[in-house]
Parts: sequence; C-alpha cells; structure tokens
Amino acid sequence: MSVSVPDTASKPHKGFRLDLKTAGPLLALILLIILGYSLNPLFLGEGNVTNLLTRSAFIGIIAVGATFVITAGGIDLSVGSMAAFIAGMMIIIMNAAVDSMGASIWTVLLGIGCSLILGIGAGFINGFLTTKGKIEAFIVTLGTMGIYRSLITYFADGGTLSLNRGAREIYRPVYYDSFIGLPYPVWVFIIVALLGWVLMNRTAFGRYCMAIGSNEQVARYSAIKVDRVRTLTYILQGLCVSLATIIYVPRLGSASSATGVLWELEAIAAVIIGGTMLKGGYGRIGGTVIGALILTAIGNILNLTDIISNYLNGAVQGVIIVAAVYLQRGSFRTGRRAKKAE
Amino acid sequence: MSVSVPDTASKPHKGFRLDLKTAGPLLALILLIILGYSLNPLFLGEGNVTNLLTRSAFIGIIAVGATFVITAGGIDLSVGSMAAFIAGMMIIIMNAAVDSMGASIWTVLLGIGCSLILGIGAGFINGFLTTKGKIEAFIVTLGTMGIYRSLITYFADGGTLSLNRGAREIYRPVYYDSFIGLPYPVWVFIIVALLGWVLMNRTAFGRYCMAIGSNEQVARYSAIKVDRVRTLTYILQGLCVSLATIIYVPRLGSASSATGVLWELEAIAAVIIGGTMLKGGYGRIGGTVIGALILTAIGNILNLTDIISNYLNGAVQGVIIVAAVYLQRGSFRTGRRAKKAE
Amino acid sequence: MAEAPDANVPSILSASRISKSFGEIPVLFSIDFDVRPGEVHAIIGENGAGKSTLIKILSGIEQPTSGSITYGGEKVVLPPNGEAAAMGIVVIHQELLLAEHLSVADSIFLGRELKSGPFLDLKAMRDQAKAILDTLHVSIDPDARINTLSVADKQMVEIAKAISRDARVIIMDEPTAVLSVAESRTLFEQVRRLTAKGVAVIFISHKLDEIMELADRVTVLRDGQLIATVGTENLTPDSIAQMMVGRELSNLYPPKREPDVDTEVVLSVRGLSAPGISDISFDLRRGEILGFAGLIGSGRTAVAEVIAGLSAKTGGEVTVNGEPADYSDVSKSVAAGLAYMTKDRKGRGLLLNAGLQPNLTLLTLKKHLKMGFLDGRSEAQALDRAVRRFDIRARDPSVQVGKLSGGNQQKLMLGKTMESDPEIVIMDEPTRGIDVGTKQQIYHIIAALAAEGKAIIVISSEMQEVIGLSHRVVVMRQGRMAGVLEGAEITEAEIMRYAAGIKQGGENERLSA
Amino acid sequence: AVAQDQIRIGVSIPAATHGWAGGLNWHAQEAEKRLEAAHDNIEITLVTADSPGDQASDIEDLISVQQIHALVVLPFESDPLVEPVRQAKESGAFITVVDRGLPDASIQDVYVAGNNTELGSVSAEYFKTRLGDGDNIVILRGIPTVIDTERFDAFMAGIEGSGINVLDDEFANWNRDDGFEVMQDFLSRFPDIDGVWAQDDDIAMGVVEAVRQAGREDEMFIVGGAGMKDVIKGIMDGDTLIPVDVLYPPAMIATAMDVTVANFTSNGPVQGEYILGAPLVTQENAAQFYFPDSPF
Ligand SMILES: Nc1ncnc2c1ncn2[C@@H]1O[C@H](COP(=O)(O)OP(=O)(O)OP(=O)(O)O)[C@@H](O)[C@H]1O
Ligand SMILES: Nc1ncnc2c1ncn2[C@@H]1O[C@H](COP(=O)(O)OP(=O)(O)OP(=O)(O)O)[C@@H](O)[C@H]1O
Ligand SMILES: [Mg+2]
Ligand SMILES: [Mg+2]
Repeated sequence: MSVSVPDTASKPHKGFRLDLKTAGPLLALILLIILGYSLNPLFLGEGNVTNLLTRSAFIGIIAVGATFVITAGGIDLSVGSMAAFIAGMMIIIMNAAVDSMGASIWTVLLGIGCSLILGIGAGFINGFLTTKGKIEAFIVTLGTMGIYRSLITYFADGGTLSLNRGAREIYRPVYYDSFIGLPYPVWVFIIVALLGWVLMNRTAFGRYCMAIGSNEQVARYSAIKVDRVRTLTYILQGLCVSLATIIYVPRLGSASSATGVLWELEAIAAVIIGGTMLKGGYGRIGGTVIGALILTAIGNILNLTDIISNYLNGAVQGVIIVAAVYLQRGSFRTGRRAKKAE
Repeated sequence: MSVSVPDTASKPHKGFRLDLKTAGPLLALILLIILGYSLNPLFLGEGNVTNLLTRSAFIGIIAVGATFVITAGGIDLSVGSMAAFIAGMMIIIMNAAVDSMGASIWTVLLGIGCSLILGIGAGFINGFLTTKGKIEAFIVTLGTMGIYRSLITYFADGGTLSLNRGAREIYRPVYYDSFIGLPYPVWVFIIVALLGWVLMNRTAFGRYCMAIGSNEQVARYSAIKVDRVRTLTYILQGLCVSLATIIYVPRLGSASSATGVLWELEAIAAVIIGGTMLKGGYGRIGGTVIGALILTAIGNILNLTDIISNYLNGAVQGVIIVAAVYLQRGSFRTGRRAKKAE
Repeated sequence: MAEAPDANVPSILSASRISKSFGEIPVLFSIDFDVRPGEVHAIIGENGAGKSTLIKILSGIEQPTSGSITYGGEKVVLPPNGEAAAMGIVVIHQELLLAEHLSVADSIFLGRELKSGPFLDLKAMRDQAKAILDTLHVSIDPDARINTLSVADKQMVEIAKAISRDARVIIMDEPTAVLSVAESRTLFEQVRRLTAKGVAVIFISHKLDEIMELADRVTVLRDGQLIATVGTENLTPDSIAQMMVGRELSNLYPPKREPDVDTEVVLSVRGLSAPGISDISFDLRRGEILGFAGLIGSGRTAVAEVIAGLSAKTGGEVTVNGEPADYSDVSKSVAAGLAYMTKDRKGRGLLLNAGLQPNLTLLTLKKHLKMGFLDGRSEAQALDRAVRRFDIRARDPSVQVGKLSGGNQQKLMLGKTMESDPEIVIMDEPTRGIDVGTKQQIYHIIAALAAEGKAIIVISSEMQEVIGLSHRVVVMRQGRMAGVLEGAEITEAEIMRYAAGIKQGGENERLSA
Repeated sequence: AVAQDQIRIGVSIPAATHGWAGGLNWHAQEAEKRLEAAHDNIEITLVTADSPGDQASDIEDLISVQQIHALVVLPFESDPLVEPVRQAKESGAFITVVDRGLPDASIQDVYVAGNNTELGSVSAEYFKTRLGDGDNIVILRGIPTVIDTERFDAFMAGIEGSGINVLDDEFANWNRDDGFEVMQDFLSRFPDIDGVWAQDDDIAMGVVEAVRQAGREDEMFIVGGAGMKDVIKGIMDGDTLIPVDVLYPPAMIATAMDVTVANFTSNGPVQGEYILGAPLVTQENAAQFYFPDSPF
C-alpha cells in the first residue's frame, strides 16, 4: 500500500533542472555573442566565426579529455606542456623521416602515429603514478608538467623546432583547408566532442567515471576496477592532447617552450565553466564544448575592440569568466534547496 | 563487557599518527639536504642556509594561508597576482606619501597598513564570491588572478613600479637585517607558522575548517556557519599574502607584472607536499612549512651545480617533487589499510 | 514465519572457524555460520558484536584473519570489492552505498550495466528499474538523482539493487532500520518470494518482531563470540533478547508519566509550509514527548529541518517560548535551546574520517574553549560522559568514526546532540540501528529528559517506539498532518489508518491540543 | 685584471620561455663551453630565472655557494635587481650588466648595451620610408614589461607626424600562436592594413601565417625584430612580406661573457660600455647576421 513520494513530484523537477543546467553555459555564450556583435558587427562575420571555431578546437579537444579526468575526481595540469612536448617530438621525427626518405604523405602519417603513441603513453604515465603510485594527481601532473616543458626546451635547444618545408606543405591543409565550409580542425573537434558525449553518457565507462568521482568506495564495492578506469581517463586525456597537437602542428609548423603555456588552466576552466564539478562525480561534455567556445570568444572580442587599455585585457577576461559562471549558476538556482541538491 | 573509550588510549595513538604523518615530508627534506650537501658542501654554509630560509618565507607564509583554504575544501589561484598587486599598491602609496610628507618610518608603516587592508579586502572578495555568489572557487580565483595581474600591469604602465629611494632606505632592513642570527623574514615566517598551527589545531576555527572540508553538510547540521568560516579562510589567505608582500617589497623595492608569477602553484604544491589533502578535510601546517622548505631547497640545489643543462631544471624539479611525495606516502604506508584511511 | 526448509538440504554458503582482527584488535572469534537455500537466517547481537564484519567476510569485502568459507559445496576465497556479487552473493550494506550524483536506474545497474552493443541500453535500464521499484511498491523516479532522495528512499534503491540481481545468497544488513512498517512489509514479501525460489537470505535486524516473523534460524553474536544458532520455533522475543544482551529485558519502554496540560507551550507551529510540506500546526509543551509517524517521504523530516533552521519555510509561523523562531541557520536554533538530530548519520551527522572526540564536540565546541583555545581535557571528559551515558563501544577507541559499528555511530550522534543540553530536542529516528539493550537505555533517557521538563519530538518509523514513548502522536501523510492521536487512541491500527489516508483528522483544535 | 688560480664566473639570465630568450640561453651555453675550453682556470656557472624574484635568488646563490669572482647579468627588469647586484658587487665580484642597464650605473663595471629604444626608433624610421600620410598599420606588442614599453614608446614617437595611422595595438606575448591569433583578428577587423610592426620575430612568424591564410600577402609588409635565423634567411632571399629586420642579437650575452673573461685573462682595461645598437637588417647586409646553427 505504501504511498511514498508521488511520482509527479520528482519528475518535472529533474527535467527542469537538467535543461537549465545545460542552458546556463549556453545562455552565457549567447550573451557573450550579443556583446561581441554589439561591440563590432564583424564579430559574426564569416571569417571571424570560422577563426573562432578553429581556434577553440585546441582547447576544446583537450578539455573534452579533461572532463573525464575531472569527472573521475582527478586533475591533469600537464596537458599544456604535454602538447608542446608531443608537437616537438612530431617535428623532430618528421624532420628525421624527411632526411632519410624525403617528404611524403607517409612522413606526416608517421608523425601522427608517433603523436598518438606519445599521447597515450604520457597519459598512461600520469595515470599509473596516480593510481599505482598513490600520489595526488595534482603533484603527479605538476611534476610531469615541469618535465615535458623542460624536455621540449631541451630538444629545441631553448629555441624553436621548425618542421621541414616539404613536410609542411603536405601537412598544412590539415589545419587550413575546409570540408563543407568548416575547417578540418573544427570537424575533429566536433567528432571528438560527439564521441566524448557518447562515451560519457552512453557507455558504462562514463558511468564508472561519475561513480568513482562521486564516491570511490561505492564504485569499488560495485566491482568497478577503479584504478583501471582512472588510468583510462588519463590515457583518454593524453589521446585528446595528441589529437589537439595533430591539428596544431600544421598551423605554424613549429614548437617551442612557449607552445601550449597555460593551456591546462584554460582547459580546466572550460570544463568548469561548462558545469562539470571540480570535485568530480558529474561530467558534462556539452557544457565543456560551450566553455571552450566562451573562453575563445572572450579573447576574440578583446581583440576586436580597443575601448579599454590593453593592460586590462586580463581583468576583463577575469570579470567575464566570473560573470559567465555566475549567470549560469544563478539562472537555475531556486533557493536553498536547489543548492543543497548540488 | 563494554570497552568504551578510555581517556588515555586515544592519546598515544594520535600522537603516533601525527608523528608518522609529519615524518613523511621531513624525511624527504632530509634526503634533499643530504643530496644538496653531497653536491656542494657550501649548501650547508651559513650564508646559504640563511638565504634559503629567508627565501622560503614568501611561499611559506602564503602556503600557511593556503592550508586553511584547502583544508576547508577551497582553492585560491589568485595569491601570486594578489601579491604583485598589493606590492604595487604599497609602492604607489608610499611614493605618494614621500612626495607629500617626505620619507620617514611613518611612510613605511602607512604602506604596511595599506597592504594589510588590501590583503584582507582581496581575501574577502574571493570568499564572498565563492560563498554568497556560489561560484566555484577555482573560477572565482582564476578570475581575480587575471584581474590583479592586469591591474598591476596597468598601474605600472607595463613597466616596473619602484619604491622611492628614501623610503627604500628606511624599509630595507625589514628584509635584510637579522635578529639573533635570523633575518626578519624568517622570524615572520616562524611566527605565522606557529600562529597558523595554533589556529588550525587548537581553536574551534581550525576544527570548523576541517569539518567543512570533510563534509559540508555535517558542518551545516552541526551549527557551523559554513559560509562565514569559508570566507574567513580566504581572508586569512589574503592576510598571509599581505604579510608575505610586506617582507617582499623591501627585498627588491619594486613590483611589476612579473612579480609573484606562479606563486599560487608553488603555494598549493607546498601545501600538498606537506600532506594536506587537496580535497579538503585535513590540514597540516607543519607539513606545509616543510613543503615550502622542500620547494625552495630544490631551486637552490639546482643552482649548486651545473652538471645538467639549465633547460632541464624544470624536469629535475618535477622528478624531485614527485619523488618527495612518493617517499612521503610510501614511508608510512603499511599496506592497503593505511591508504584506505586517507 | 515462513515454511521451514528441509534441514537436510546442504548449505549454500558456510563459514567455519572465522576469526577477524583489525590490526591488533580482534573483532570475531572463531565463528561457524551457514545458510541453506530457501532459508532466512538472521544474525542478531548488540551493537559492535561483529555482525556487519561477519557478513563482510561472507561476501568477500573483508578477508578473514583465519578460517574458511565454503560456497556451493566448494571451499573458496571470495573475491574482494563486491565482485562476489557476480558469483551470486549480494549484499545490502548497513551503511548506504550509493553514488550521490548518479540516477536511480544507474545506481541499480552500476557495475553490470545493460547494454545494446557497446552502448548503454538506457531505456531497458530505466524500465527494469521501474519494474523492480514497482514490485517494492515505491514510486521512485528511475531518473531521479540519488542526492535528491530521502534516506528511506535510498534504502529502497539499495534493496531494489540487491533483489534485481540474480542472487543465490542475499545478505541484508539492517535493511529496515529507516523503513516504516509498511515498507518493511513489502520488503518481507520480496524476501519470501526470493526464498520460495530457493535463494538463501541472511538478515540482520535489531527489530526482534521482524526476526520472529521472517527468520527460520537465528544466530546470536556477543562481543565477537558465537553464542548460539537456534531455530526460530524455539524462541520468543524475550529469549532472543536475553541471549543477545545476557540479561533479562523487561519493560523496554519506561512507564508513561502523565504530561501536565497546564505547563507552558515551548514550541508552537502554525500553518507551516515549505517545499514538501504544507499547513503544519502543532504545539509542544514542556515535559511532553510528541511522536511523529508516517510513511516514507511523508514530510516528517522536512518539518523538523524547517524548524531547526536547516531549510527555509514558504509560509506559516514558528515560535519558541513565545518568540518568533525564523532560524536562518542551525547555530541560531541551537542558541535558542533547540537541537535537531538528523537520521542521516553518514551524510549529515558525523565526520566519518575524524575520531570520536572531534565528532562528539563539533556541535558544542564553544563549550570546550579555555581562553579561546580548545581544551582537550574538557573534550575528553565530554567523551567519557557520552560513552558512559550512551554505552558507546569501540574496540579500538582511536578508530575513525566511519569504522565504528553502525549502532555505535548512532549512539555517538545521540551523544553529540545531547551535548548541547537542549530544552527542545527533535530526534529523527533516534534508535536507528541500535540494539534492544541500548534501546531500552535510550528510551529511559528520553523519558527522564521529558520528566526534567525538556520538550521532545521523536520522529520514528518504528511504530512501537512512537507508541511506547509518545504522549501524543502526529501522523503525517503526503506532506500534511493526517491526524493527531492522544492517550488510548495511540495504537498501531489507528496510526496506520491515518498514515494510509483511510482516515482524516480535520478538527483544528485537535491538532493544536 | 688580476690573474687568479681559479676564476668563477656566474651568469644569470632569464629562462628560455620565448624565442629571443631561447637564443640568449643558447648563446650563453655556447660561450660557456667555448670559454671553459679555452681557459683552464675559468669556471662558468649559468643560472636561469623565471621572474625578477627568482633572479635575485639566483644571484644570492651565486654569491653564497658558488662564491663567484664575476657576475654577468641580464636583468629581468632593471629596478628590482639593483640590490642583489649591489650585493654581488659588495662581495667583491666584477659586474657585467647586459641589455638592461641598472639605474645606478656605479654598480656595473661593464655594460653591454642592447638598446630597446633604438629598436623602436629604427623600426619607425623604416616605416616612414615605406609608408606615408593616411597609411594604416597595426602593432603587435610583446608581454607588458619595460622592454616592450620602451620599444613601443620609441616607435610611436618615431612615427609621430608622419601621418601613419596606427589602427590598434594588442599584446601577442612574444609568442607565435598569439601573433597568429591576434593578426587573424586584426585582419577580420581592418579591411585596409599597409604594414605590421610585430617588434619580435617570433610574433612576426605567426603574423605571416595569418596573413597568408587570409591571402593578403600583397597588401602589406611585416617588420619583426631580434634577428631570428629564419627571418634573416628570408631577407637574404628577398622575401617581400618581411623585407627587413631590426637586429637585437641574443648573442650579446656571449659578448658580455667574453669581455668579462677578458678582464681576468688580458692585460688591457675592459671597464666601460659596449653598445651594440639595433641596426636595420636588409637584403644587402643580411648575410653577416645569419647564424644557421643557432636555434634562434
Ligand atoms: N575497518 C575497521 N577498522 C577497525 N575496526 C573496525 C573496522 N570495522 C569494524 N570495526 C570494529 O569491529 C567491531 C564490530 O563492528 P560491526 O560493524 O561488525 O558490528 P555490528 O555487530 O554490525 O554492530 P551494529 O549493530 O552496531 O551494526 C566494532 O568494534 C568496530 O569498531
Ligand atoms: N518536495 C521536495 N523537494 C525537495 N526536497 C524535499 C521535498 N520533500 C522532502 N524533501 C527533503 O527530503 C528529505 C526527507 O524527506 P521527508 O521529510 O519527506 O522524509 P520523512 O517524512 O522523514 O520520511 P522518511 O523518514 O520516512 O524518509 C528532507 O531533507 C526534505 O527536506
Ligand atoms: Mg552493523
Ligand atoms: Mg660550467
């Protein structure tokens, strides 16, 4: 006979919240677009939109990986220097390949293959040290961050590694050419985001990440191989970094110690602006994509206007990020109870 | 046969655990000292030890504040640029004071007073936005980090703010002079660390920080004013930044956009190397002090020798940090159970 | 009592000479235990006797220090981390084990998701979850996130999770501690359905009537020792209780003292509404014990949390000692002499990673300051007092609270609440998971407090407890007051009638009587 | 110029966080190897810093643990390093300051001067030869620091009155990626750009890619700065997009180290200023500034 909570009472509540949760970052993005357009109508010009999307692909792809790491309760500070390191190694390897067998499509494919292997390997190292070494992820990835950054500086002799001209010409289209109106990097971003979304929301792996981030003991008692899943999130992150690097290298054909500086902060910011919780347990790929777009758009808007001193760019950026997240949080907050449910 | 809880039984164990937990970072520091000495016996020369201690005071003082923030489950990324901003404002204010009323001890005291007010205010803003604005601490402090960094750049007009010579002469001893063999900054560090330790371990406030970081709901149900305590941790952090700045300014007598870059990462690293958990709920001031010493010692040791390329400094630093934490974790881990107890 | 299965059937899961120590501390001493297919085998014992530890060993979560386990006729070493579930040994843990951010359906299928190809079959999981929840007669939305559910609903999700598995042995560690009679009954139906199919059930409970009703055999543990394993037919609740605590248990409930209807009203609630509740009105006098009964989610907790300043009201008035009492946080209600003890000891009551002492004094830390600093001695004395008063037992006194037995955690939380020395105290499921012996003590403490002139609200799903303690009983249904019972009206049947909506109590003067 | 048994020289420079600093590091290391090989009694310790504070610590370490006889320092910023360098001086060390002179000139024994102001004005002179009244340029700046400000102010002063119109300036952080992105945005914003002053060759490399992507190579020219080998090579080959460069050689650190060693090994006096200037590199003189082995 038991009555308990009537069905209707809880359902609309949930649907409502879910909509607003995704709507939050979207709303912030839309406001930003309106701001951009009103400051300079060229903001929505075709060229600028394409630039913006292409640019957001790097951070976006990396942030998709970061969403998994953070959802499972981890953090990866090494992604920026990992990207620089992988880019440097790709260039060294491709240059060596050109020297020994001339520039061809195979040179580029070799570079891409090596990039994937390095990304997966680097991710594995982070994951292994965190899970088997039982060292806090913050420390592990702070360490590998320093290591990769040093290595690229060392290999570049403090300078810049430049891709051989021949290989460059073959590789260049990967960044600059388009397919049905959208540059390839945007396609890669779209595909990574879709795959990431499916993985997060439609596979057991995504559920395991959430369970681990939410309550590791529960996950463990549910016979989930916590260490393995966690390591996989870092490997996935490495893979995403490698993909981002693969579309990054043809852009300038070079890598140096200045490559990818602070990308880790941008990637984490994108994830959190998107509504994923830093403490883990709940990941939102869609939000992350929007977060990456928001971050790129802020930089873009600042370049499109000169009403404020350049020195204050960082301040404006800071204010917009905080305001965007506030808007997002504020919009669905319906008082204390909602807060508690967080 | 009720066993119950004999008063005495709980004490020795607690002491024991505390010892082992602090022993971890200490062991790492000792190994580092041995390494330093074997590379160059002058490492333990009086001059170098004094330098090392004085230098560690900046990060150390900031890290004491960060221990509270992190223990209560927050994070503050803004400390580095906050330090730069406060240093800049101090210099501007002191220079203005010298212009209007000449250089005297009062000028310096005015600067110090303003520094304290700014630090407390900046901390309050972070705390307020996090608690009342309900924005993730990561985002809030990422935002204020950008804002302070921009503001100092703006006030310095992209250059360096330098303290007036007269005021400089009066202020200089605060960094360079000693009291019973120890430079003043070291004394400030010692006092801040002691007060921090007492506050964390011997007052209700410290207990509340731990409770909030470990389970916010339990804290709320236990009549703890969660928002207020959390805001206070940020204020405390601001105060620590201000104290660090007060001893920093007489060192170089200047501030620029390059001041305090990456101090936030160093401070957080010191806290975590010291054994405080990034997720909150457990804070260890003693560990933090040792963590700050470890970080400073690593930088110092790298200057002792040039057997390895400077390009690899970051790599060596990374390896040592990871190894130090591994050692620390390993040293008291007595199998799985200890791990689980974390 | 179920049809007793044939005693000659070989047992499906058995333990022989199991001992267990945590570090230096021995917890179980050479226990023999077995359960047969189709049988309900109950384990009873005082708090901290080792029941939960035994079943953790029987399910592989913990490994025994010595002794062996036989499963399906073969000696086995059970795999850790709940992997034994795949072999057919499923556990409902005493402490809720759910990931707060997952949905109900996801939680039920965590670790064994239904898939179509490589992808999750969300629809199938949702439908099956719904079907299982329906058999339990609860209408929890399979899409709801766990952190939006009440403790009782979470417990039902745990039960749903366990019975949805293809189990040969189901172990239930105090599944009914937060369930009301009605929900418990649906659980028992499911247990009978399962045993009829030949599933073996191990059942732990401190509610002796449940044991008598459900179990075929009973194993009694005391201080980690096996006292006896007896067929239920040879037992009475009294004899079980005696075996458990080793002494005669008479008068579980203290005699009711007639409340003085002329003493002043200390807490007065008028037309209170908040999310989940509406139009609540009642008075509470000095020296009175007011019971709150109702089904899961009927809003009893919500009423208490609004009064204590934990959540905001949307309408109505609350006064304490005649003063308006709109507490914006708990510190204000505590300062006004009102204390609320949550039923969610794990999520809201205790810091599981901290020790006993910091937990006990967290609510009242200000009392243990000496010149602004914490006075460890005074804290230790408080712990000493609480340990004596509430019979808190920890074999390893320095242990983290999360490792205490469930009942001892509850006692610690009671101690924590009473530390604030409140004039008005609201206890939500005060004896959740507490053994009969201690229950009796606690009931006497509650009665003594009332006699001292304190005003007490007891929210309980245990009907007997409400009946045995209260001077008056408020019955809630779907967020509203269904009726207020007094004196001889306070009977199980009457409460059930109101709770189920068969009877409505309309007269307002009755409500505030 | 005293001969001693063992001469320890400390070299303190900013870390290789961007192209020019990378070149600086490379030249310092090369000079270290070369000088240590050439002189048995010379021992050089090279330390790199990430901020002025770091650099101050480095100098302290050089004094206290390396016990140096000479310090070669390229200050991160001038003002903050006055005190640390003064302490080195007081410890008896011979002081060589590179690039950014200290406000108190009495501290330094030798000053090897690069000249940021000159880089700005030389660039401005070149723009005035190519552009005139009503022509539009954009400027990509470095990181907001003294160096950048000096260059920028000198450039602006240089083009004053020429009628050249500065559409906007943005910081590109001495970084190719930022150069690329900022230029992309300038290109979508301004339909008519005649020239780009990037003031640094790393930024210029990014600008080139953005201009190429937009297909607007024929509209404008780009001037960077420093003397990166790729840029110098392009000038030698007659590139029209980057027709000239303004030299700001990271090799100045090697000069400074040479001079410092000479103080201990030669008999001639080495005190004083060595001004390197910021000459304009054109197709005619480019070959003499081309170092194919340098990483920069
Ligand atoms: N992980 C652990 N570490 C140390 N001691 C433990 C641990 N788990 C349980 N104990 C101790 O083992 C003893 C038995 O606990 P157990 O949980 O089995 O009791 P129980 O019979 O289930 O009691 P309750 O009725 O209160 O649930 C307790 O004294 C408890 O403190
Ligand atoms: N409609 C609602 N919206 C949001 N939260 C609610 C709602 N109804 C109840 N709650 C919250 O759920 C928790 C428990 O619910 P409730 O008060 O219904 O439990 P209860 O009547 O004590 O039932 P039981 O103890 O049997 O679970 C409380 O914290 C309450 O604040
Ligand atoms: Mg138990
Ligand atoms: Mg050398």
